[in-house]
This record gives sequence, C-alpha cells and structure tokens, in this order.
Amino acid sequence: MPVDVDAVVISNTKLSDFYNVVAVAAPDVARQARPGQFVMVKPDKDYDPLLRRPFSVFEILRDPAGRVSGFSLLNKRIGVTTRRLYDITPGERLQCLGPLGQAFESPAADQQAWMVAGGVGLAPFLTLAESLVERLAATRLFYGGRSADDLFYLETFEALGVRLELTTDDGSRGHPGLVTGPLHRALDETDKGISVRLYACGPTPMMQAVTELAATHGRSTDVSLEQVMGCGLGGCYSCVVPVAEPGQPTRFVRSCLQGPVFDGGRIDWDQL
Amino acid sequence: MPVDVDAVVISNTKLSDFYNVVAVAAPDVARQARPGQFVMVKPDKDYDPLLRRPFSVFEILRDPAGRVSGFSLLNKRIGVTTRRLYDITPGERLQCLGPLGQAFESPAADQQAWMVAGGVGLAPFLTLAESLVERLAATRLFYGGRSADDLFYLETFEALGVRLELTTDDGSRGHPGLVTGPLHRALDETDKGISVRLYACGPTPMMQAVTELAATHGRSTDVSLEQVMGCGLGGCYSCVVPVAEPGQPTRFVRSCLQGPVFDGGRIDWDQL
Amino acid sequence: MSDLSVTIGSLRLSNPLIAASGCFGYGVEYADLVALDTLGGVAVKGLFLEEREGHPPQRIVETPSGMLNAIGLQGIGARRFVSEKLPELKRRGAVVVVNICGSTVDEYAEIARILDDADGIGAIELNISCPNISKGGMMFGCSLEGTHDVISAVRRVTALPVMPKLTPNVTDVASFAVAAEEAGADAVSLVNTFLAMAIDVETRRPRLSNVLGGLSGPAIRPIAVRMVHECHQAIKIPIVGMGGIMTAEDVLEFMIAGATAVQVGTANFVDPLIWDKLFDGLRAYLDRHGISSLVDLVGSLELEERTPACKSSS
Amino acid sequence: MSDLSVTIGSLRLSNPLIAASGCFGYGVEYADLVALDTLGGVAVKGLFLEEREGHPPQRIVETPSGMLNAIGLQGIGARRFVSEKLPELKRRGAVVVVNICGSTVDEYAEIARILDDADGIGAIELNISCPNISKGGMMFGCSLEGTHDVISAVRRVTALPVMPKLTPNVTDVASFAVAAEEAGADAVSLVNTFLAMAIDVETRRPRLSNVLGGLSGPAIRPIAVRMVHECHQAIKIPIVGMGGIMTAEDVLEFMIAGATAVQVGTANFVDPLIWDKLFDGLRAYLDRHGISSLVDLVGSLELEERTPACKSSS
Ligand SMILES: Cc1cc2nc3c(=O)[nH]c(=O)nc-3n(C[C@H](O)[C@H](O)[C@H](O)COP(=O)(O)OP(=O)(O)OC[C@H]3O[C@@H](n4cnc5c(N)ncnc54)[C@H](O)[C@@H]3O)c2cc1C
Ligand SMILES: Cc1cc2nc3c(=O)[nH]c(=O)nc-3n(C[C@H](O)[C@H](O)[C@H](O)COP(=O)(O)OP(=O)(O)OC[C@H]3O[C@@H](n4cnc5c(N)ncnc54)[C@H](O)[C@@H]3O)c2cc1C
Ligand SMILES: Cc1cc2nc3c(=O)[nH]c(=O)nc-3n(C[C@H](O)[C@H](O)[C@H](O)COP(=O)(O)O)c2cc1C
Ligand SMILES: Cc1cc2nc3c(=O)[nH]c(=O)nc-3n(C[C@H](O)[C@H](O)[C@H](O)COP(=O)(O)O)c2cc1C
Ligand code: FES
Ligand code: FES
Repeated sequence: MPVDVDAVVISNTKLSDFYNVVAVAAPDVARQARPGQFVMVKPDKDYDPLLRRPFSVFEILRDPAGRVSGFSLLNKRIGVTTRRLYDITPGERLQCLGPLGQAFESPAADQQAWMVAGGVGLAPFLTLAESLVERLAATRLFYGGRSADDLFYLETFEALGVRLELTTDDGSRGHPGLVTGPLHRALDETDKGISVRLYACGPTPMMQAVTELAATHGRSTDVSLEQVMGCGLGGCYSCVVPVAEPGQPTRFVRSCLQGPVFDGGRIDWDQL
Repeated sequence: MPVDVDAVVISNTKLSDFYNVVAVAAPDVARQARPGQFVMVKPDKDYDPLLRRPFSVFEILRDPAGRVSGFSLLNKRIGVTTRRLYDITPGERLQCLGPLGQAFESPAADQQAWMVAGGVGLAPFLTLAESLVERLAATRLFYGGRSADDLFYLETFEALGVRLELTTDDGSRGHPGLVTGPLHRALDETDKGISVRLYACGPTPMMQAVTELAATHGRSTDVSLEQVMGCGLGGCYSCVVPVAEPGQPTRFVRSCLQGPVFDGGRIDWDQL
Repeated sequence: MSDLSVTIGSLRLSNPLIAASGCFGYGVEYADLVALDTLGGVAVKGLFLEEREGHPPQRIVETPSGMLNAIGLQGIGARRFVSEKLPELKRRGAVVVVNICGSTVDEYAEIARILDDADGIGAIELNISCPNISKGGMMFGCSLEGTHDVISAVRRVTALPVMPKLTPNVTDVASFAVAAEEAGADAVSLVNTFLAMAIDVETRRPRLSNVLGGLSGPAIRPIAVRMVHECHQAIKIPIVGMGGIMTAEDVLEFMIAGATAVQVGTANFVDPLIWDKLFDGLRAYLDRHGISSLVDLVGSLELEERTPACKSSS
Repeated sequence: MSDLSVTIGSLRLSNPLIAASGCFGYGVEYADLVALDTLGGVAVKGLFLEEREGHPPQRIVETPSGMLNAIGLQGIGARRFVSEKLPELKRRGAVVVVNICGSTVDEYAEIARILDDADGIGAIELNISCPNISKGGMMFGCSLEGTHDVISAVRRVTALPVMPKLTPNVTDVASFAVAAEEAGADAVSLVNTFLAMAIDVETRRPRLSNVLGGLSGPAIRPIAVRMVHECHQAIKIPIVGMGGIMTAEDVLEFMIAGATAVQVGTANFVDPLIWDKLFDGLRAYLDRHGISSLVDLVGSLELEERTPACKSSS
C-alpha cells in the first residue's frame, strides 16, 4: 500500500549540468517498490509549484546492515520542480507518496530481457536490471544519450552483468545516432527461437519506434510512459493514455493506475 | 535614490524563538539609509508569498576598513515572510529595495531625545541612537518587551551612552508593566524648561498612548507606523494613514512616501 | 469533544468535509488510503447517462497557485456506476454524493431516476457548471431558465436531496442560487471551476487539447469565498462551498462566509492524506475559541453595513 | 533590432508594455526609478472629477499568487491631475493613459472634456469595471446598456483614443467588447480585478475594511488570457490585455491570445524594475523565433476547431 512520507534528503549527487541523483530516507516507500513503479514528490509545502510530480524509483538504498533505508531518484532538470530537485540540499525534506502504479512484468524463465533507455528513461531500469539479474535472465541495455557526458551509471549496470549497447547523438561514445540503430541490428541478429522481452522508456517517439521495430521482428515491448500526472492515485483522470485492445475502440486509460507500464502494442501512438 | 539589490545574506543570528537579526551585503542601500527609513524585501523569487514586506534598517554594517558593507534587519516571526527570514541561511539571497520613506527628524541642538520602543519596534532606534550620540544629544531608550528574554541589544545601546529604561510584561526584567509607566514618571520628573523630542515605535495602541501622554506634558512624539505596504513606492495607495492637519479634515496619506514617521499629534488614531 | 456534524437538507453528515467531484475518482480509488466513512461525504466523478471517453491529453496544466483541467467528463456512466462502484462505496460506509451531468434536461432526469432506484446514495449533485463540455453542463448553469428547468425536472423524479452545483462564470451568482432555491433544490454547491486557458508560447498552441479548461486551486479561493458570501445573503437553503481549500483555516473561511459544508478538490491531489489534518485543525480552532458545535460558525461573518458594488446581472 | 512598436487606434506605442492603472501611482512616483519614456505607456490611477479619500485601511491583503485591493479610488481628481501631475509626465516623455471613473454618465463625459482640453494625453481609459466603489464603476461595466452609454457619451466629447476597461465579473465578456466596439471605442482593455474577499477566521471579520476587494496577480492570469482570447474572436478593435503578467512569457501569452498591448499591474509592486527584464525577454523571444515585428504575434494562437462551451449571457 502506498505511503506518504516527509522524507529527509540524504544526498544530492550532480551527474551533469542537467542530471542529478537525489537520495531520500524513505524506507517504507522503498521496501514496497517494485521495478517500474513511481513516487509522487513535492519539495516544498507552498503553492508554487502546487502539484506533485511523478518520478521513477531509481535505486533502492540499503544501510550497512543491508536493510532497506530509502531510495533515490534520477532527476533531469526541465522545469520548476526538477530545477528545485537539482538544487536540493541534504537535510531538506521531500514529500514522497508511493510506490504507485504497475511494475514491469518479469520475463519468463527462458526469456532474454532487453531494456531500451533514452536519456532520463534510464530511471526505471536499474531496479529492473537488479531483479532480472537475480532471476539470472540474460539482460541487455540499449541506452542512448546526447553525448558521452549524458550516459550515466554504466559501471553499475556492467557490474550487474548487463550487456551495454550505447549510442550518442554526437557519436562521442558508443554508436552514433539513435538507440534504435543497434537495437535493429540486435533484433536482426537474434535467432527467432530465442525469446526476448523488450522494455522501453524514454521520449515518446523513441518508444513508439522501439515498439514498432520490435513488432516487425515479432517481439513485444513494455513501455513506461511519462504522462503529466495530477495525483498519481486515479483521482483526477489527467494521465490517460489511449489504449486499443484488439478489436476494440481506443479507450483512455489512467496511466497512474494501469500504467505507467503498458504493452507498447496496445498504445494508440497517434492519439498520444 | 532607492536601489534594488539581490543581496547575499551574510549572517542570521537568532536572538530568541521569535527574534533574529539578518545581515545582508547591500552597501548601496546601506550607504544611503538614514534612521527611520525602511527597505522592501522578498526572500524568494516565486509567487508564494508574492509581495515584498517592509522592514526597518536595523544596523549599518561596516567592513574592517570602516567602509559600509551592508545592513541588518531585526526580524520578528509573525507570518510567512518573517518565518522565512527567521530560517534564512547565509549565502541565500534577499531582494532588498531601499532605502525608502522619510527618516526621523533630528532633535534640535539643545533637545534631549527619548526613544520609546515596544517589541520589534526597537528596529529603527539603533541607527537613530547612533546618529543622536554623534550629535551629542542626551538620549534615553524606554524599551518594553514580554519578558527579560525579549529585550535585545541592551549593551549596544548602553555602549552608545543611551540611558535605558526597561519594562517587561511579566516583571522579569526592569519595571513590570507597560513602557508608558516609566515614561510617565520621566515626563513628570523632567523640568518643563528642558526640551525633549520623543520617538515611538511599537504596537499601535502603545504609540497612541505615548503620543497622548507626551502631549499632556506638552511634548510631541514622532511615531513610526507599521502599515501593511504593497509597494513601498507610492504606487498602490495601500499604506495610507489618517492624518489630520490642524483645522483640516482627515486625509489618507501614503505612509511609504510621507511616513513611516509621522508627528503622532497629527494621526487620527481612531481611524487607524 | 467538539461536534463537527452538519446537515444538508435531510442528509446528516458527521463532518462538513466532502471530497469534491472529479478530484477523488469514484472514491474507491482512495479506499485503501483514506477511511471513506470518516469523510463527511464523497462526491464522485461527474456521470453522464452513458460512458464517455473525455478529451485527449493534455488534460491538465499547472498555473500559479492553481491548475487548469479539461478532462471532458470521462466516465463509466450512471448505470455502470450503480452496479460497479456503488456497492463498494456502501460497504465502506461512504456518504455518497453523485455528481451528474446531462446534455438535455431529460438526461438529467433519467440519471436521477436511476440513482433514485439505487440504494446507498446520499445526495445528487447536479453539475450544471462544467466548463469542459460543449453540450450540457455550463450551458444550463449560465442561464436562469436552464438552471430552473434542470432542477425542477430532477426534483420531480427523486426524493434524494438535490444540490445543483453553480458555475462562477456568471455576473450574479446569487441570482442562480435564488433560482435553484425556487426550483426546489435542497442545497447549492459552489463553485465549479473558472473557465480559463493557457498557451505554450514556444509552440503558440493551447496547452490543453480542449483549448479551454477550468481553473481550480488556491488561486480562486478569494473569489469563491465572495460568491458563497453573496449566496448566503440571498438564500435560506444550505450552501456547500468550495474552491481552493487547502487548510482548516480555509474551511473555516468558507463556513464563516456562509457554507454549511465544503468540498475539497485540488488539495486532495497535493495531499491525499489531507483529511485528518483538516479535522485536527477544525477541532483545534473550536477548542481555542470555546465553540462546541462547528455549525455555529456558519455565516458568522461580522459585518458593518455595506452595499455590494455590482449585483445587477446583464 | 526587433521592432516592439504597436498601435492602439491613432496612438503609436514604442512597445506594448503599459503600467496598469492604480499600480503605478500617477507615474511621477516612479520617475526616478524607471525612465517613463521607455514604457509603452503609463496608465495613471483612476480619477473621478473630484478628489476622493477612498476606503479606510486595511486596503490590501495577499492571497495565493495574488492580492486583493479595495483602495476605493483615492485620488486628486481630474482637474488637479491635469495641473499638478500631467506637466511632469509630459516633461518626462511618458505616453499618458488617463484612467477615469464616474458615478454618472455625465461625470465620465465631463472628465473626458477636461482631458480633451489638456495637452499631453495619449488615451483615455474608461474604468467601467472597478469593483471597489458602490456607485459607478462596475455598475456600468456589468450592463451592456451602461457600457454603451458611457462610451458613446465620452466618444462625443473627445477625439482622444477611448478605451473602456472591461470587468471580468460577467458571464460573457465578449458581448461587452462588442458593445464597446459598437459604441465607438478605439480599443478595449481587460481585465480589471475579480470581485473577491478574504476573512480573518480568528476575528471572523473581513480582512478588508471594504469587505469586498478586487483580485489581481498571477492567480487570475489563466482566466484573463481566456477572456482576451474570447474578445479577440469577437471584435476588430485592438485589445489591451492584462491580469497577472509577471514575465515576458506572460506578455507573449496575452499577445498570442489576441492582445495588441498589455498592462502590468501587481508585478510592478513585486519588482518595480521589471520593465527592462520584460523588454529583454521579448527581444530574446523574437530573436529566437526569427520574428522581426512583435505585432506579428498578435492573435497568432494556432487552434484546431472547437465550439466554446458557454457564451450565452444570462
Ligand atoms: C511515471 C513517471 C515517471 C517519471 N520518472 C522520472 C524520473 O525518474 N526522472 C525525471 O527526471 N523525470 C521523470 N518523469 C518526468 C517528470 O515527472 C517531469 O519531468 C516533471 O514532472 C517535470 O516537472 P517540472 O516541475 O520540473 O516541470 P514543469 O515546470 O511542470 O514543466 C516544464 C515543461 O515541461 C513540460 N512537461 C512537464 N512534465 C512533462 C511530462 N511528463 N512530459 C512531457 N512534458 C512535460 C511542461 O509542459 C513544460 O513545458 C516521470 C514521469 C512519469 C509520468
Ligand atoms: C515601515 C515598516 C517597518 C517595519 N519594520 C519591521 C522590522 O524592522 N522588523 C519586523 O519584524 N517587522 C517590521 N515591520 C512589520 C513587517 O513588515 C511585518 O511583520 C511583515 O510584513 C509580516 O510579513 P509576514 O509575511 O511574515 O506576515 P503575513 O503572513 O503577511 O501576515 C501574518 C499576519 O500578520 C498580519 N500582519 C502582516 N503585516 C502586518 C502589519 N504591518 N501590521 C499588522 N499586522 C500585520 C497579517 O494580517 C496576518 O494576520 C515593519 C513594517 C513597516 C510598515
Ligand atoms: C481534475 C478535475 C476534475 C473535475 N471534475 C468535476 C466533475 O466531474 N464534476 C464537477 O461538478 N466538478 C468537477 N471539478 C470541479 C471540482 O469539483 C471543484 O468544484 C473545483 O475544482 C474547485 O474546488 P478546488 O479548488 O478545491 O479543486 C473538477 C475539478 C478538477 C480539478
Ligand atoms: C492596488 C490596485 C489598484 C488599482 N486601481 C485601479 C484603478 O484605479 N483603475 C483601474 O482601472 N484599475 C485599477 N486596478 C486594476 C489594475 O489596473 C489591473 O486591471 C489589475 O490589477 C489586473 O492586472 P495585474 O494582475 O497585472 O495587477 C488596480 C489594481 C490594484 C492591484
Ligand atoms: S494522475 Fe490522477 S488519475 Fe492518474
Ligand atoms: S505601499 Fe504602495 S503606496 Fe505605499
């Protein structure tokens, strides 16, 4: 059950001029969080800004004794709240409501798991990778950023045994171009007999491209969508996503309750 | 001419659970400030709270070489902005527009100067005391607070040669009761031939009482009024004070331009 | 212990705090987080007779101390609500206020009939003020005749307390409160959201897919309080006030202005656990002021005489 | 260099930024701090024919992202303005917009005659929308006939550009814009403040001595933008938009919605040196978007088709 905690900020680690990681002491949220779930956060109690904002649970933190002590967010500065989170200092408090939403479904025992991340879309994949590795699934991360400076936590994923395929827009690291490049190649090269489950998170056009590319190879993709969310609890109907079940008309489905993870093949991308 | 500076907070000295002193690096404001003038401040750039708040210039700060380096505010925590100022940390910024308003008029060469302060009404009197002492005027401070813990900067005033008369509501320091008690006695005891100029700042009923008491002794009082102020520059007409010049009807006069210091005998206290 | 209970028509509420329609789903979404039976009531999301998909995203945008919404009354329709959601709400002990919306007077009446037949409904709130749909909604709430017609049609078909929800997008809201009272309403609720818009200056496009949306949140509170005050001077039936309530002090402001109960909408998004804080704040206030019953505060504003500047409608 | 100039009737402004009436004194108060000739214009505090003392304090109260004011149009009257303030404004090169208010149609006309005789006035803004006075002001602005009568009476006596200032406290602001256009106005300005109130719950008294006041500031911006958009669809004469402008982006939002110029009120209290920041922001936007003339943005909102939900007045 989600809880709401006024969590103390433990650390703020700047990764670049736009990205940082905020760690908070919120064991009651962290203990329940499963990969793909999110929290609704609010840094200040005042009315500017007014509403909370959704963030993926990035890392589960543990104390030296191994007990869950909190979690962290991977934050990308794009507006008011994310700027505030970029500048937040240890000791300040962050109101955190969660965990919320549907988690990623785990791959079947014999399935490979391929994660496809664009930019801050990396956020839900660290906890997913950990859970996959626990289950001994063969995992790969296709991860694209603007430049070499925009790719983070590579060692962490490598240490987990995740095979990395990196791309950058400017070619400063990994393959130049979009993340769909190496993904395309990998899909082509992978024997149809090997079962693969794809997970994608990033800009909407990228998730659509991944879904469609995977579909042409007969593979399905779980996407984690970033809709604007007013409440995170199913109360406001702001976060809807157009979902079309086979043979049915498109329905607006609340992403905070039935998502943020959806079968990409069911999303009516043109209406998103 | 008033200036608007985004001043760095140099220090925040807590005096009690309600009072503190905030020092800011704003030499351009401080250099121009005369006793009784105020600044309009805003700690945060956001809209909550939206408007600036008026504060007296408490101390003029100087660097080791004796150059004016900034000023301080004596802050009493009563609402949103004053709470924020109570908690402000060095390095943060405080938007300061000033100096604004009319300063206290100096006493004549042979006049004694008596300052009457209630609570945070002490704020305009430290700079006034300094200027009076420079002019070698005989000065007294009648200063009332709730309790001994609520009386501040006594040594500073004493070091300036100001004669103190303290009162507390609970009798824990100085005379028990209101500041008008010792003031009454002093007025009674002072030879009519000695010219005295009174200055009062504090709660409105106290300023009214001081004005009326002084008037019965044939003495006039300059009061520094604390009207709610929207702009501090004469733009909004929010800060008006009912002033009645002899033989004329009461007029609403802008306190930010023609005050905050007024001749107490001209104030229509019932309409305030 | 201080008494927080209030009465709206024949409906007794244990306290005046109602979750506002459209801001609390069908209530069931919150059942794990909030003990629904502790609330004064739960106003569920606006229902048409049939299912509706609502507007495409983007459906909300934050504005200074407020938010715009243009949800477009997505919902499961009155019948499915009665069969799928109402039983759980009943089981949880919620006092259910069903907010309904129609494109025609007959549709309002038809829904009211369905609700009247159902079991476990506390009151019907007539949404004649939704700014986010092109037919119905505010169309009725912006005309005195429309207001009267909808209310009397519903009044005829149900014995449940009927509470029209007034729009603030009119010149003289009190005249609509009077029309509601005359048409047989048991109470009025106000305000719905203010018609508003926001533009993305980089793309020069509206931020909401629907272009226009409704402004809610603390930004509108001073206008909403004024409207409650005006209605309180004009009618005898109870008023359910809302618009930007975030704290117990805000609840008290509405009650002192004349509201018998209040609804809490946007605040619930900011803090879904707000309810206990509001209860505590109300009790602390009553204790501090030595007041034993909260209802004693209703309309207790102390006024010197004054004539309002503009009450004439266009 | 990008061109910021705009035209309101026969009045050419070097840029669209006008200090809003009541938020900039008579302009002269700011002359040392702001180079008045750099502003598009200075709308001075609302003037009646005679001097007025206004309401007793407390006259303002802060609310979420906004403020209420009930100044009550304290002022020196039209004649003293012309003799005591206008000469300095002229000397400083200000484009002067004189905001006037009357208790009767004749009073408006009488003031307009005085201003027409004076030298150095750029335009007359008719305040038919002040919520803070019991006679005049919003009384006219809440009635289509009143609006029409005031404007045509003033139109008859002056050749100066005439710009009625519309109240947002009506059901259908566009119908008032149409009435203004038909009555011969050269432009309309909107919005004035929203009628509102705030209560001190500890004392149970209104926070303003006048009970009711007008809400301004960023809180109202989304409603004001919507109203400008509606008026832009209804009339051909230029619109001067306002309500909560705090940043260059806000200026652009109003212009894209349909305003040819804007006024800045409450923001001026928060930051009296706001003007240069707004100019810089506007220029940066034009450069970034490769637009050479700011006027090209007026009404440039890109819309898919949509029917507004409620335009019928009561
Ligand atoms: C389930 C979920 C998980 C998320 N996880 C993360 C995460 O781990 N790390 C992270 O940095 N971000 C994450 N996001 C996105 C994050 O919520 C937004 O970046 C944040 O809400 C922006 O808030 P702000 O106050 O900084 O921006 P605002 O000031 O509110 O907006 C700035 C600009 O960005 C636009 N904008 C705001 N939110 C979105 C959005 N969701 N999609 C597209 N445009 C938007 C606004 O329209 C505006 O133009 C997640 C979103 C969802 C729904
Ligand atoms: C010229 C001048 C000089 C001042 N100098 C100082 C100073 O040196 N130190 C200092 O601590 N304060 C000073 N004040 C008072 C100070 O401006 C207020 O305490 C401050 O504005 C309160 O802001 P806030 O946001 O904390 O309170 P808010 O949250 O705005 O208000 C809290 C409560 O206090 C009430 N309130 C707010 N301002 C006033 C006021 N001016 N008078 C009466 N009630 C009020 C409000 O109505 C509300 O009920 C001065 C005021 C003036 C006009
Ligand atoms: C997202 C959202 C959806 C809403 N949906 C409805 C609705 O379906 N029916 C209705 O009568 N009011 C609806 N409202 C209006 C609220 O019930 C309430 O009147 C308004 O938001 C003002 O209260 P607040 O400021 O506390 O939110 C909605 C408001 C919001 C923010
Ligand atoms: C303190 C104050 C006084 C005002 N006085 C007047 C006035 O005299 N005449 C007028 O037409 N509008 C007056 N207004 C309204 C403003 O000109 C403007 O229409 C309104 O404040 C909205 O703009 P803003 O949000 O930028 O302040 C006043 C507003 C304020 C805040
Ligand atoms: S965010 Fe409110 S319903 Fe999903
Ligand atoms: S504070 Fe605005 S006129 Fe004095």
